Amino acid sequence: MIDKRVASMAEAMAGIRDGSVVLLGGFGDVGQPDALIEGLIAQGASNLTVVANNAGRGRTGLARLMELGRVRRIVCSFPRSRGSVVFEELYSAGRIELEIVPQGTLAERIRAAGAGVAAFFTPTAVGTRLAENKEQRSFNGRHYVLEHALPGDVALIEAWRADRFGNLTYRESARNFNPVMAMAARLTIVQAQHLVELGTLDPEAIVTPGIFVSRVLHVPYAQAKE
Amino acid sequence: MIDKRVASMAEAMAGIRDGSVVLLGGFGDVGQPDALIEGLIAQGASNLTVVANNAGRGRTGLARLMELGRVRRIVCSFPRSRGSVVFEELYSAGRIELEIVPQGTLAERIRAAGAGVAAFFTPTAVGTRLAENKEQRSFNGRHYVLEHALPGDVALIEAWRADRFGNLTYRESARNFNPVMAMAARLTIVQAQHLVELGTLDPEAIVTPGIFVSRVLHVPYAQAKE
Amino acid sequence: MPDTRTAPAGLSRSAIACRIAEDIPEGWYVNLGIGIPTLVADYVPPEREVVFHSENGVLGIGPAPSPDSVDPWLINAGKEPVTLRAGGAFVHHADSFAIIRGGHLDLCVLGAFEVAENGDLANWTTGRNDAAAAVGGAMDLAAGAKRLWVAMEHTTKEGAPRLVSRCSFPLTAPACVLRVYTNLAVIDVTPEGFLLLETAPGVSFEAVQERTATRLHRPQTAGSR
Amino acid sequence: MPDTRTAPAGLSRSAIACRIAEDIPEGWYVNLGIGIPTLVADYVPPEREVVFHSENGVLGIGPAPSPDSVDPWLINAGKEPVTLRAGGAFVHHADSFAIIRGGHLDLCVLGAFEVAENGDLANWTTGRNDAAAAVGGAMDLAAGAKRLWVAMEHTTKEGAPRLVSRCSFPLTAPACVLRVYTNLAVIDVTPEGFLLLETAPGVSFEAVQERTATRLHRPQTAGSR
Repeated sequence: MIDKRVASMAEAMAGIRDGSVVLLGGFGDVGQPDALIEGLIAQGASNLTVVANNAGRGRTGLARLMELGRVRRIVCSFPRSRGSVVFEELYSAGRIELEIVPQGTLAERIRAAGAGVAAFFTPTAVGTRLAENKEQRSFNGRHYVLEHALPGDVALIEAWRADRFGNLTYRESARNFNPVMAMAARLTIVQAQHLVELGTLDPEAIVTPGIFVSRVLHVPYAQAKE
Repeated sequence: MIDKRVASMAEAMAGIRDGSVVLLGGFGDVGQPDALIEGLIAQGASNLTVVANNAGRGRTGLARLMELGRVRRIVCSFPRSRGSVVFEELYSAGRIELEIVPQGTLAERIRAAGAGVAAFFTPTAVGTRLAENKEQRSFNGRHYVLEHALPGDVALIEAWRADRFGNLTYRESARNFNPVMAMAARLTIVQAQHLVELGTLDPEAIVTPGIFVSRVLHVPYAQAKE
Repeated sequence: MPDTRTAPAGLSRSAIACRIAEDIPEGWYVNLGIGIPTLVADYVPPEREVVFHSENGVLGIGPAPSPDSVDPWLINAGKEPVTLRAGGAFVHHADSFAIIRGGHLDLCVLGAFEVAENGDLANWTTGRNDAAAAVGGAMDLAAGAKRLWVAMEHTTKEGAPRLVSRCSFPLTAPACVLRVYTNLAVIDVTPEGFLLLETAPGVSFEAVQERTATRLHRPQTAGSR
Repeated sequence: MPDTRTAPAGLSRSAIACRIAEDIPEGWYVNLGIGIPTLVADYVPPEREVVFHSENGVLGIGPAPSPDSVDPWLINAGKEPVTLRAGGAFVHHADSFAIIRGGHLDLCVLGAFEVAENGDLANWTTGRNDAAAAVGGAMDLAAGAKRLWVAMEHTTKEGAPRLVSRCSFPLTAPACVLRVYTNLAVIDVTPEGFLLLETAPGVSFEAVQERTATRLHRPQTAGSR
């Protein structure tokens, strides 16, 4: 029987190594795998590269992981937002590396990794400092910049419903980066609000098929947002 | 009121010009916009480039359009299948141009057009004659070939349910090329089995949002497959 | 000679948003940036169907919910709670930016620090050396939307013009802005430079010109007077 | 000296498929090509959960339907009617080939005209000058799956070997085949060339070698005998 459900956080986090590239779903707090981030904090892996839209806020979750010195490098589109105090401190002190990527380029680079595309030409950032020192080329009279696939060793994903195959649906705008990140990592770990029987998810409405998913941990809402 | 529904085939086909690149959904007969192809035959546009997975079969539909001499060029992955008699005749006689594209590269080139990506590096076809004379490059020790976006002037799409915004769902394996082609054309024309009230399609399960759709024609099943 | 020390008030932020809303026809798919642009949606009458898109994968955003009916799973790109209209749909981030980059949005309205007379936009960072500036989706929107309009105050709080011959801040995208709505005027970006289309009530051409760091053109009809 | 004019029968097409099915463990995601590979699914016992993928966007393909319960909207890549198992899902063509190209399939089983000892695969056209040959998804599968196995008759109907030192037909992909299952043998592609793992009942190593156009290696343990 295919059964990707795991019974404990320890089992969910098993095997995440120092130096991993970790893709973190979510846009702000919505669709962010809060429980799995806590699990990663407890698990202990360090020297991580984190790929996420934002650089955390407050002193919990991703911010806490950074504050503990476990994140060597962050790749994101919007590091400096209200409450990103830990990032600001670390960055000012030169204790964290940062790669700024336009949000759409970030999403497309992650998708490219999941889709086996090594690199692609995008018009975003042409003529700006984010395209400096990057290869550029014209197609049909328009300028494009070459961007590379961004794969992860691990993806931490928040889903709404999951079955034992790892088929997933999301809730509203919590979908965001989660489906593309789920495609792009060697080890995709999901926290799901609801576990459902195999066959109850509509095959027309599954957003992430289980082929992209390694492990599913049941994390009901109240626990995730406590 | 946004209302993309059209009342007649003539209205659905209005403005398709000679020389257009026409993206045709479907994989074999499934998900193929049969009624719209008949409409295109009646509409009269010629000197067309058709992008489709297959090159038609029998003497109806796409095969008929080709037999009438209206297709100058076809871009597909699988031209020579059981019953592709018209294509075989025209191709042998040198009366139709052919570009063979691996099926996944075809889908990705169409998606790239819809997504504003000008070109991308794929491992498919490296070391084969379909990559001859194409730019190649290594990334992380693996070889890739550069493939270009393939946009359409017109896309003809078959959907299962549609609302007046042009939001679409598909039925089972009839989904195939339809959602990616819907993204990639300036004029996207849909034949839908069912028209439904706005708000009845689940926003979590809409596969093609209406932003990609120009016109919707109601073509109930019996009529489409007659 | 007009008194340039006293700035004309012109339109309020809400009034700028309202003015922009007037120019958005039914049927457009529109992305609204943070700040004045977000206010635009409130001034499109509900019977005029416009579909609002948000970078985080929402099509068909409706008005803000009442405080007691907030759905924490449904936010816009500014991370504020929103609602979904009938006909709305959710997509993931790669599809959401395929919509943006693929040229499917009829319009994007963004705020700006500066707009240059060739349409260059600077709206993401004021410091050339600020390597940690947050870009978000601004560059994708500026490069991808069919039309880009800017909504901003005509000058900084200190009175420095934001409409300039050449941007002093790092660019978001070159030659992308088509039109600028400010508290003082509506101005098109044309091959000849800035073209003043209208001024706010009680604001003269000269008052706008004085607060603009490059030449404003007048429409041909005005020029023949 | 064995009689090379009388070909050993070896396994039937179904028996080849059955032999392959033995080697597919529970939990794999598998794409099956047209021909012998399609038959493989029938020999995976239903209690061993394997998820079959088809290029046209179906994950979780089940057995063929009875003639009176055919769903015309549900076909596989060979355009035959199929069913969907519990846990199945539909995706569009770009996502389906993202699964393939992105290395998410544990296994793809394809037919072939020829396999070379370096793993080169030729399975889409027999004519170098046939510009209208139909490639379908073969090149994507050969380049993308984690493992590629080939299922084919050991020789052509005329008795010509299909396991060769170098393919004479146009390639589908270079150096992609890991293992070949034929009516006569199971053979791995290794850095040293073809390694014979087992022969069909009643078929000798020599009989397989004679019908192979390049050298077959034996496992180390066999070689020490």
